Amino acid sequence: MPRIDWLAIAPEVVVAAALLVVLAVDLFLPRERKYWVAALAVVGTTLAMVPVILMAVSGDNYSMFDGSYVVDEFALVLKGVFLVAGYLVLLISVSYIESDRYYQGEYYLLLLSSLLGSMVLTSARDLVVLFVALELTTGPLFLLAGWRKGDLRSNEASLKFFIIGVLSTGLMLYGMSLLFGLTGELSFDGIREAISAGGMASEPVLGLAVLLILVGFGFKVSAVPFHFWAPDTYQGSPPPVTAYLSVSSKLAGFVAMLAVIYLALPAVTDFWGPALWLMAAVSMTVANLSALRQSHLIRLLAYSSVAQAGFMLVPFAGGAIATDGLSEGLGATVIYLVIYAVMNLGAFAVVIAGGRRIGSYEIPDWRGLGSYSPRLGVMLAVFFLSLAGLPPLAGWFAKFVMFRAVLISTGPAGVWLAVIAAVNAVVAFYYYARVVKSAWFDEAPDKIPEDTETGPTGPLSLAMGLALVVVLVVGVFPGLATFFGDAAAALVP
Amino acid sequence: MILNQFLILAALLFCMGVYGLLVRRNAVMVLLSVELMLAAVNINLVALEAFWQTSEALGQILAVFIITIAAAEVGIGLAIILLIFRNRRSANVDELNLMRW
Amino acid sequence: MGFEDWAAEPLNWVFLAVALATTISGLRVVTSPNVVHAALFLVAALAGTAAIFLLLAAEFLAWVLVLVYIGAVIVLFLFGIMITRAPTGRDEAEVDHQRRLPALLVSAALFALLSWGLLSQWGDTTLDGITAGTPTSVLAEGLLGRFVFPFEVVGFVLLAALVGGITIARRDLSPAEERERESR
Amino acid sequence: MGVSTNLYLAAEGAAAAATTGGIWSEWAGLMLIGPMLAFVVIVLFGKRMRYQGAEVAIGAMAFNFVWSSVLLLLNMGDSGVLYERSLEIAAVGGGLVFELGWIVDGLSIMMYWVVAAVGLAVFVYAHGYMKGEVRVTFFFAALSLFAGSMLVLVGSPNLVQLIIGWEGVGLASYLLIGHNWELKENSSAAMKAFYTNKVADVGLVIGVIIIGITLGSFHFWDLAAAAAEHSAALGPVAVAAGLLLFFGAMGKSAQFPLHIWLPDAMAGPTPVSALMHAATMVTAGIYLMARTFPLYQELATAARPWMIAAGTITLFGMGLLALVADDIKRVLAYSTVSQLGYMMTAVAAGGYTAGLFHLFTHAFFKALLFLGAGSVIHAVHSNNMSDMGGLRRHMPDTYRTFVIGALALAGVFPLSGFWSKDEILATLGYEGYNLVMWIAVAGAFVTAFYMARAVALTFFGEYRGHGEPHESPPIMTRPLWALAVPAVLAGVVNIPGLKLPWIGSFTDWLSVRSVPMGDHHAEAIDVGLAAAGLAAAVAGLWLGWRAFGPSAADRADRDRVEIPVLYPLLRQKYYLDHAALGLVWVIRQPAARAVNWVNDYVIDGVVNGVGALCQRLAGLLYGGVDQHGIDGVVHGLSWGTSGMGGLIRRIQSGRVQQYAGLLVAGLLLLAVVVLFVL
Repeated sequence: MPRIDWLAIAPEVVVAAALLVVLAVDLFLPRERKYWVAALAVVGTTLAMVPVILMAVSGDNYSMFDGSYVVDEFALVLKGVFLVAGYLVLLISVSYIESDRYYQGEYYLLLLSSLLGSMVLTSARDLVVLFVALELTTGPLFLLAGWRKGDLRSNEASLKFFIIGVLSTGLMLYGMSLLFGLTGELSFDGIREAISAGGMASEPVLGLAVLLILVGFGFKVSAVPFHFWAPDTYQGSPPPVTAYLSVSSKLAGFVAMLAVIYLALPAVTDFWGPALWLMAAVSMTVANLSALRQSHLIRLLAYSSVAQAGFMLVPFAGGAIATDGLSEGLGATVIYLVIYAVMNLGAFAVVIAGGRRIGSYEIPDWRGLGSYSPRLGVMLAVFFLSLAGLPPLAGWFAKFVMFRAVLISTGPAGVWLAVIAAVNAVVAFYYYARVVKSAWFDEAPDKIPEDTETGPTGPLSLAMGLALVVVLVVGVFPGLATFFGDAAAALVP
Repeated sequence: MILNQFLILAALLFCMGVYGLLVRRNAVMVLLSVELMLAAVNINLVALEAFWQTSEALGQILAVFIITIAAAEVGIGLAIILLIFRNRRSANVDELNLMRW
Repeated sequence: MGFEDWAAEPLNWVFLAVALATTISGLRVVTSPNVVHAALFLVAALAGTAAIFLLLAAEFLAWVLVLVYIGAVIVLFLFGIMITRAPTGRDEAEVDHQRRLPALLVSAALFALLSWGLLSQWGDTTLDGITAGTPTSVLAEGLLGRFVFPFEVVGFVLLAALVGGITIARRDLSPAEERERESR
Repeated sequence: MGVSTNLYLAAEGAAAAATTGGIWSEWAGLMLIGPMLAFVVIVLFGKRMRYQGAEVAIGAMAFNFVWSSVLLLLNMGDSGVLYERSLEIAAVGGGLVFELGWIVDGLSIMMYWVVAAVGLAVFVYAHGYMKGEVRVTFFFAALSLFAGSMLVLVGSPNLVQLIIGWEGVGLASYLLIGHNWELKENSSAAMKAFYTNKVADVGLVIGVIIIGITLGSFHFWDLAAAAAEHSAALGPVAVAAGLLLFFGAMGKSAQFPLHIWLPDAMAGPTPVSALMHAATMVTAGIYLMARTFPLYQELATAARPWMIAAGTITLFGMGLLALVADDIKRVLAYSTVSQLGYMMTAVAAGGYTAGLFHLFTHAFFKALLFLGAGSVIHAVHSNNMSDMGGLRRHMPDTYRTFVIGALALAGVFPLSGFWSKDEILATLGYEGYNLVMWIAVAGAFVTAFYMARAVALTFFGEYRGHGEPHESPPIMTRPLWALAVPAVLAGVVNIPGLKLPWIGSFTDWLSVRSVPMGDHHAEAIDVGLAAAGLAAAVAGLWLGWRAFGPSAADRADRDRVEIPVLYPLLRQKYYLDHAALGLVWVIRQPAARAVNWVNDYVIDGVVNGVGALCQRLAGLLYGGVDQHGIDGVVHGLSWGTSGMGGLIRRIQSGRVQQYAGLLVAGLLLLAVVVLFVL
């Protein structure tokens, strides 16, 4: 029997238990008391923080199952981020899901399953665990995207997501099989050592394997050209699910990419360096130009999140070029991820809250929001401007570390990418600021939407408030985010 | 037997699956094509496992996981297809273009 | 290894036959205008895959494939086909859409790329010593030892797929029906 | 008369010669926090206050004024004040740390005081001006944020905090320019300001990151020290970093061709314009150049010709534009751009003190002029000088103070503008930029000319507007008089060769004693040059008066200055009139038109061209979306006119299998590039 350290897997166990409790309790709850399952799910994620914090404080590392499952600082930091993001998404979901026949019990079950998958993912140190965890993260989301069963757009979102998802999974698995074929190993350490022992860091098949695996991750993080599903799926899914997709699911893709690239393939920079350079440059540019034309807020956020994925890929490219770029790039990406998670969830929370009041996600319908709902208006401005990278909101620090990670490299490749990123940062400003401008500077419509909220709005407000605090505090004290980056950077071998 | 005869067969099946995924209008048939792709990956893994002869049969184990997950994916996919069929009376993938641009 | 050596090995001829059958079945899966036929050709292709597994001495996996796929998944597919009342007759215009050429180009290019890579890497490397096969106990130890954790996680994947799939696929009751059911 | 070492403070001896300033320095951070706190308080509680938050904003400014005045006094005399305090808030890896803190030295004390003094006057004035306007609470909150961000900027000991303040200023200006957002042009102007600044900010941020990475520190002192030592690490990137920082400064300080936002920024309420053009916002770029002066002096010398070129074009070309504007605020705005050109040219040419001295004097008279213009606008309900005239009888206080401001701006002896402009001319001459110097003299002539025109059209002749104009209430006129005093007197502190008892000289204020900046300060007045400058000013005033004064020509024609029919009718006058009008004609017709054309078409064209390019690209990629939605700059930027059948429309077609095909094709393309091309 393999030795199992129960503390090390306690966060996952708690989430899994919460998931099962939700499943069981849901059966016995009458319809009008279904909101209890939301409370249970929230309690579950909160409790799961306890062992994460305990382990973080103790500073011990755990390695189980022949090193295929490791709990180290990197894993803990990201487990924490996933839990917080999951917690916020749960809060965002409550009023939305409760207000209609959205099968609450099953909804929370699937959300917790996906969260469980992401948490396992952070500790995955071999391809099997990685693959299974990725599937657990993504599988429930295919279904959740179609959760508004009567809505054709939601159906469509679900099927598009699913088809592109299984295609990219297939390509990724093919790549994994090639990687296994080249090294005879499944664990990241084994693969790394086999590559360096075999001196095959620039074999073309290895390049193929790396690229195919990157397809799987590129799909998850919605980087161009693997992003096509994102705008349609984001627009059609229930907005809380979209929030989850654009944050936790994207994060999961990045975590998997970080682990595979930095643990298994650090020597293969010849292949992933240029590939990610291109993906970053193209993602930023294509997505930003597309976003300029959007009038649907959620679709705009979809393109924005593709563009943000491009920004998050920039440090990878830097990591491939610079001498000690690996740890620098890893730290920068993690910092960006952490900040992005919070500010993007905040943006979604505002959009959901405003959407429920206004009854539309078309930007022109949002004009004058600041005049009749200053609270939402301020939140909107803060989160969107943070996404745009305006100091002293947290987003600027994310951009800062991103630029730094690519500028430490010498040579034209890094500089060019920085220039592309800089131009894109400006272009992005136009569409973020456009929304803020519409909300604050345009005249409110004659008929101001009434505040017709009937369900509980407390959780949604709480989510917005928490995100707001984080965005402001991290913006002024970026040291808090650096901590995450430093902890995560310890991953680099 | 040489390794590549298996690998090329797998590659062929894989690309057939990709082709099917790209051209089939019926969503169920798209799903069938996906199964073909995954079967190809499994051939790859088993052949490469035969090549490496790892002590823990790593390739085959990954293949077992892929088979299991694939079954789950089929369930998910069919559920979605059913849902769409109920709403639209059609399971044609290329009719789904309410959202674009 | 020259062609004579290759042809001298009887198993290779078995492989050739199986591979041919599998390829043709696979081709029919993606070209057959009839959904039910396509599903049945998939059965054939998977059976071929199982045979390939047997050739590679992976008996356990071969039977898993047969049981899980041919036994269960295909049945699921057939149910799916029947429920969605997809056209079962020959109606080619309905089944494929018109953009076949680019799809063909893309998949052919992918095949060219992959086989170029495979050939450049492994050339004519032979497979030796596979007659012994992998004892099932090795797989069992792996699945319940080093890989027990992902094994458990797969359970959650299946659970989520099950619960979510049912929720998504089932017909929603109208409010009246629901009230009636609750009063019962 | 000496060019000596170039360190501000890095030298040990410098620190020894300075006092720390005691608790006034140790707690100087309160000045940075005060307005920010006021901002928060006003946002939270402003609506419930008696004066809707104005009292808090004014209170914070008054506090700052008192505090900075004490610091200013401490800094006078023989030993300067030097104090710095930083609080580390984040280690960002690579040995770099982010710090927040404050610095108290000659330069920052001067800025603290200017911001507080002008800010106080403007805030008090605004309290009267905004009476009865919409969103007064919001206005004072944003005004506090504006001033507070500026203080964070000028108080910063490092480049990172500077960026924070820099962005805060930009954000607040956006809110304030667009204050009356009901008017479409206002919100467009706000967007234009924001975007232009944002484009420039990218340069600043990258420049700062380059400096931080190469230097391992964001501290100004480390930068100065590295520059003084001709640091080998910094050397290779110095020009790039210097130009990038300058690019950022060009945005904030409205240097050609990034000046386009400033005239449009007139859309904001007048007190905002006064604050923006005098003490905050536009001075930030000059301040940055002064703060990083050693970099340009020692390492990035190759950047200086570009800076001088931009500054010179700005100072002359933008002044011409003021000649043709009818909107009184626009005249003043172009004049600000032009004066900023003087400052930038001076700093770039090595005139550290000269540039800052002009910043110092300009702050007072420009704030005065704007507030005066606001008072006039308040009275006549129009921005256009064609609706004014003869107001000296109706508004005596405004008239008198405005004339003082105009004379100061024109550089008439002995008002403050004369001394600071003369200092710039002297420095340019000393540094050998003779051509630039004569252009600057010509610019002085233009300045005087348009100010004469503005005064004549506004206050002389007969009233052409509607209703009965009346003098503004005392709460508005008192700040005018308060600003008129320094507008007259501020020049005394830096008269060459004159060191006032107790007060010392401006040159000394800006440097810690015994370690002067590596710049030039004349020990004696260069009478010839001063006379030339003064002559240019007087000639400009005189000719302007001849052309536009009440006795100049036929009334009706003079008023309609925009109409070319004017000139033939005036042929019968003195040859001076001919000359003046010929000059007007020459300037107005080819030159001003040309500059105006450049301004309207080329520069805006570039901006709009960037927009159009984005638009084209987006159109190419996108296409097919309706044209309704947004307006203004953004409209031009993102919405294509034709834009049909673009690439994205084809790509993001909604058909999932096409997505899948493109995904695989993308993979193949990536593979080909990575495996075969690279």
